[in-house]
Amino acid sequence: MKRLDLIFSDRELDTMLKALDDGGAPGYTITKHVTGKGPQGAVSEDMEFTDLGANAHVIVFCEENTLEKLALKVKPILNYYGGIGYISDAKTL
Amino acid sequence: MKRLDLIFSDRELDTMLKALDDGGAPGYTITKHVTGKGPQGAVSEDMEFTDLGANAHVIVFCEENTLEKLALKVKPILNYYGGIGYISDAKTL
Amino acid sequence: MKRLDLIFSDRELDTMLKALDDGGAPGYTITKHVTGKGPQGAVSEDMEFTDLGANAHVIVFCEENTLEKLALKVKPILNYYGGIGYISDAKTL
Amino acid sequence: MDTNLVLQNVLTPPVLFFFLGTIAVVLRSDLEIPAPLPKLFSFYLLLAIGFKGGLELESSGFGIQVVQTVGAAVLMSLILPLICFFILRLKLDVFNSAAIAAAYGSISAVTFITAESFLENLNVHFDGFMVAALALMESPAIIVGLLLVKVAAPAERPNAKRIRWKSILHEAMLNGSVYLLIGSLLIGFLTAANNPSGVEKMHPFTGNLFYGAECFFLLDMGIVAAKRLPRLLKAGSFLIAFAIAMPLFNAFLGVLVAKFLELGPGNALLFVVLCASASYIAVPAAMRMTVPEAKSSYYISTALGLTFPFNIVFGIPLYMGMVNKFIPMVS
Amino acid sequence: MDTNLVLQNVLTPPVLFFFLGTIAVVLRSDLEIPAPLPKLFSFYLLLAIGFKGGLELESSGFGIQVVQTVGAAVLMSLILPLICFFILRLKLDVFNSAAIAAAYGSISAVTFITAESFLENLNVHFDGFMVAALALMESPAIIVGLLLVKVAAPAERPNAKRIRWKSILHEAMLNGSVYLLIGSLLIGFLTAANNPSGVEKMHPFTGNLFYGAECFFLLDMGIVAAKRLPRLLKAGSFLIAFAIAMPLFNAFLGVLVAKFLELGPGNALLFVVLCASASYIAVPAAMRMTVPEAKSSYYISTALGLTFPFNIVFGIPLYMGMVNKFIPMVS
Amino acid sequence: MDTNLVLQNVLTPPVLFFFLGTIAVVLRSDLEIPAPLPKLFSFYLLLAIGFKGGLELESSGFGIQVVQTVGAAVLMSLILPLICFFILRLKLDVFNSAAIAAAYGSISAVTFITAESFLENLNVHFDGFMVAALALMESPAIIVGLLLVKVAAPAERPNAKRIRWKSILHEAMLNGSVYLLIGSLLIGFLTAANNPSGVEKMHPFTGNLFYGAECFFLLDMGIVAAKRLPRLLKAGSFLIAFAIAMPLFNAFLGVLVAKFLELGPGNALLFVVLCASASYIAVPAAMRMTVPEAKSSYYISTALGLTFPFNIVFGIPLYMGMVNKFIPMVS
Ligand SMILES: Nc1ncnc2c1ncn2[C@@H]1O[C@H](COP(=O)(O)O)[C@@H](O)[C@H]1O
Ligand SMILES: Nc1ncnc2c1ncn2[C@@H]1O[C@H](COP(=O)(O)O)[C@@H](O)[C@H]1O
Ligand SMILES: Nc1ncnc2c1ncn2[C@@H]1O[C@H](COP(=O)(O)O)[C@@H](O)[C@H]1O
Ligand code: NA
Ligand code: NA
Ligand code: NA
Repeated sequence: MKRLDLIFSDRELDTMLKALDDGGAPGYTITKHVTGKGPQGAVSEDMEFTDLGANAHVIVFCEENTLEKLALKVKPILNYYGGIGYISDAKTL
Repeated sequence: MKRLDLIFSDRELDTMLKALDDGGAPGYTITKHVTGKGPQGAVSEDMEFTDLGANAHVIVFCEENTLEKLALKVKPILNYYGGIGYISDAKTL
Repeated sequence: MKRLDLIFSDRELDTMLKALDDGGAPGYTITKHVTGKGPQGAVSEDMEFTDLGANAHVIVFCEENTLEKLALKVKPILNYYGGIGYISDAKTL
Repeated sequence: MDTNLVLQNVLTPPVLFFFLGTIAVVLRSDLEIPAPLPKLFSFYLLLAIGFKGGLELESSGFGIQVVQTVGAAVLMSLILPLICFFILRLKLDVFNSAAIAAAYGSISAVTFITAESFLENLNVHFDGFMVAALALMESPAIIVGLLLVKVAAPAERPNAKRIRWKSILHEAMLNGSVYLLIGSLLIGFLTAANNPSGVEKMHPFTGNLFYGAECFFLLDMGIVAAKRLPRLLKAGSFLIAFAIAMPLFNAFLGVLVAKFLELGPGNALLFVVLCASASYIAVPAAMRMTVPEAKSSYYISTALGLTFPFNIVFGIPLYMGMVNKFIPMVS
Repeated sequence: MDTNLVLQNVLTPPVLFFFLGTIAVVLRSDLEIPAPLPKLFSFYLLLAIGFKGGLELESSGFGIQVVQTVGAAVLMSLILPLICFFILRLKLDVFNSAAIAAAYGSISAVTFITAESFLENLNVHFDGFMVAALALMESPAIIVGLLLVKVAAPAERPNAKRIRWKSILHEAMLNGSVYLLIGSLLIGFLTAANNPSGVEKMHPFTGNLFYGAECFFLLDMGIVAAKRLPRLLKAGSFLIAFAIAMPLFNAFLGVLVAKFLELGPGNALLFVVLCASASYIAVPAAMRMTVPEAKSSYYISTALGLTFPFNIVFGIPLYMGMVNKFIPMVS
Repeated sequence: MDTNLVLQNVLTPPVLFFFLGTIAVVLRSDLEIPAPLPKLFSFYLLLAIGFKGGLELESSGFGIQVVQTVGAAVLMSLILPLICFFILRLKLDVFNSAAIAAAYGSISAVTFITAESFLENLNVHFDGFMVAALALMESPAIIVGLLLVKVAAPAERPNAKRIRWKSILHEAMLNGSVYLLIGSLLIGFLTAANNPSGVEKMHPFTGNLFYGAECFFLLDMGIVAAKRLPRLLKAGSFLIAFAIAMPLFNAFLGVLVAKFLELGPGNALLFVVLCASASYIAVPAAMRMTVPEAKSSYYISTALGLTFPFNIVFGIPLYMGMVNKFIPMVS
């Protein structure tokens, strides 16, 4: 199994979840209201107040071949809007 | 060292923490108010309002042999109420 | 690539972020308001009300050699104030 | 249906804000009331309604009518889930039937509050002790629901945990919302009896602010209900029909009992609304813990996605019409 | 500059709390209003201002002056971004210019609210229908901004998504804040027309509480603005100059139009403040979605980090001075 | 103990809601006030109490009595931690002793507020300038605590960071809560002096709403305190005894000083309550930063888990009894 961590602006959350659903993600977990710093600068809590939203952190546990399908859907969104995606290994408990 | 990620309904948080304590977890970290989607359907923020609670995400860093003990305590809860558990490798900083 | 997970008291967040910036972290993601239990005891939500703050969970994805620099900056803070740091492997999506 | 009453109900700020919430979802506006703000308003409403109920209970005392009405209310919350259960069993398994039945035996505090505002708007009198009925109707249906599971589904549940009555009674009686409502009721009662200046100083918070906070909360309820409805639609036409027909039937029973108890039209409407409304707070929490086999999307979506908005918009004026028909107005 | 007016503005609780917030940041106090409390207050203010505006709109009706003023306001929100765009293009690329221009064509509800409090403090009359102008000026500038991108930058955007007008109009019109404001306006209107007792019962929430909630919110705005300012300073002197000179210029245009429309001094000030203020809520959300090439730190930091505090502290009394000069006071 | 005063204290809404919170924990109800709602109420209370104090300070002016009382209060906050420290050193190390001593030298704003409500309930007059004493007593004890660590524990701290006085003074004076209280005091003062209509418009928010918000907050405090108590019990009987005996002793000293200052009974009670209460907000934050060797569960649990509830329930009426005994009532 693989673990996919996606971190990007809250504003794109719906778009991203749709992409994950389309790509066949067996499930996902969302933490909202996270902040951070990346190549595009810092995202602070006051973003939330301006309707831009802070960041969202989405975790997907899935099989390796599902991951490939997800990557095809997810990468264009990250490229267009910014945000990051990382993969690591995981094993079902 | 191992890293255990548990994601399940907030409602079972106390039960789960008790299980982790009983199983000898050296510590844990809890993120509440996470949402997501899994085999049992979607968990949205309005769950929180209905007293069902959203999901909780619990992380445990521990030795491999502790993990085995934790698994014995944790799996029955996940099986009964739903929720997921994943293991990955980790190293102390 | 490596993934660094840091969990420590909210109170030290600014200090920690400064250390990460100084150490050359390419970015980081912060989840506030997390709680948990560790060698120093439990951190509960009422800490937040007392101005001590709950915990913060900071994630950094970076190259292995950056990680070494970060470790030098981060470890003294964890040693002085408490908190944990774990490393795992990660791959860019 | 008395269109005039419906219009009088719909054109009040609370119901209009409820619509504003539902329309936001329909038009896919990104309006969202972030957690935990809905909790803030729901706690506030429970605290305020409990406190005010306690004040009035103290001034009215525990006469026969109070005891009778509250007793009848509790009885209804034990009987109604049984009826619901047998109807639901036509199509659903024991677990889902019992869980949904429990929700419909219990009550919705917000529906009750909206009915109170509706009565105030019509200048129809009602009594503070009805809040005691509200408080005491929350939990009993949970017990009935679990008994139904225990009786009807022993063999089907091999890996079920033994039902621990202590923890279930605990969950039923000490659910945060139930506890806050009952506690505030007691505090209102004690304050009225011992500390009249305290009553006065609470008024700006529990009294004046109430209507506006109700509007804000109904805005959120509109959003939540509208997001829930699609899940109910997926669950099929039986549950959709149930979510509208059952409240009507329960309301009808309620009117009969109210007539028998000789309640005035205001109290009668509140009694009927208690019968007709369904719980989406205390009951789901208890059911999740004890009957995880039941799908939470079923019992929440029926109660919250359809029965609640139906009651808020059409039910209350409809029930008022029924009450007016059966119970001669004495003003 | 009329120092007396500035002082009268500065020594009111809302502006003092705004300062308290900014000074907290300057002194590096750890005072922080955690999310989602700012959302709570901003929703409350929008709901209350919309509702009150609706009430007054109902009592004033839609006379010629109302239609003219609101029409002129919308026109301004279409013209001002064009002017801003050409000025910005002197130094910035098309994307950033269009995004910032859109922000300055749109409005800031909190600036408007502060101007209302300022007028109340001076006992200068203004009309509720100005809230309609506020509501209708939020979105049009977004459309202008996107048209500017479409016209001025086709070739430069190879991997741009096709601009889908439907989703942009949607974003522009149905942004949560815009939607809540317009919805509350309608509800206020409907309530005033049909349910006078509802108006009265809302008053403690939407009326009495308003001033205090405004103070609390401005405390947070002070913190947010002061944290934003350094990012603007990094962006260079052109944007700093723009963030102060542009509101002044837009205000001047606004005064001329207000004079032409023969607005009274109160309405004139509100009109001018709408022209001079810049959006940091609806516009950034729409720009992020449609013009991700523009740096959000530019358009938020100019509007929120400098123009907003400038307007709150100096702008409003300054514009009042301009209005008093150009428009003969008739009280 | 004057049972009548205790009863009069206990049967008020704020204290009853406090009990409701503690009982919720005892009965293991799942009632929980989610973050950041407690912050909302605590900010509101600080803002309101500061603002009202500022208004009254403006009308009373800075007479000798004001300066004397506030001066004595600050002095107490420097002396009391020394006494506490020597008592604590009987059983605890330097770090924990200093941290706990600092907490008991400082104050609890909510205890102060509850004492004010208690006085209002008894119709005993008190002065707004006591809020200035409250504000100025928050921080000095922190400095004393750190000096104690510096003096008493140099050799034991090899890997300690050098104490940077600038950052500690900063932490002590600019802690969010202290800052908000002092800032609101100043704003209240300035508003009263310059903008009487602003005072009036703030009243529904800072005045009318106060009592209800206090109740809501005490509900949460009841939950928090009851959850904390077990940790104190684990810490052993010395700290338990300390958490009750020390406030009594400090109160006694406070009464003597109040008598010496010839304060009226209302001001005297508030003065005594400031001496007797312990900080669980500003002090822990500063101690965590500068004395991480001290166990936070010690200094928070004593102040919050036992001293706070003791003061709220028994302490205030008890201290009133002491005041009545020592200070002849002149009404
Ligand atoms: N190297 C990193 N490690 C952890 N989080 C990151 C990293 N880079 C970016 N992020 C997160 O991703 C968000 C969006 O990144 P970006 O839009 O690329 O600036 C940032 O606000 C961070 O929360
Ligand atoms: N494949 C997955 N990846 C990430 N999170 C998941 C996954 N499956 C389930 N979850 C999370 O676990 C929660 C409970 O899952 P379940 O009860 O099995 O539906 C969901 O609401 C998700 O937050
Ligand atoms: N073994 C562990 N697994 C996961 N989280 C931990 C662990 N140990 C400590 N933590 C987290 O780190 C925080 C600070 O730890 P400490 O200060 O060492 O007690 C705790 O409150 C937990 O949130
Ligand atoms: Na019912
Ligand atoms: Na503008
Ligand atoms: Na003290």
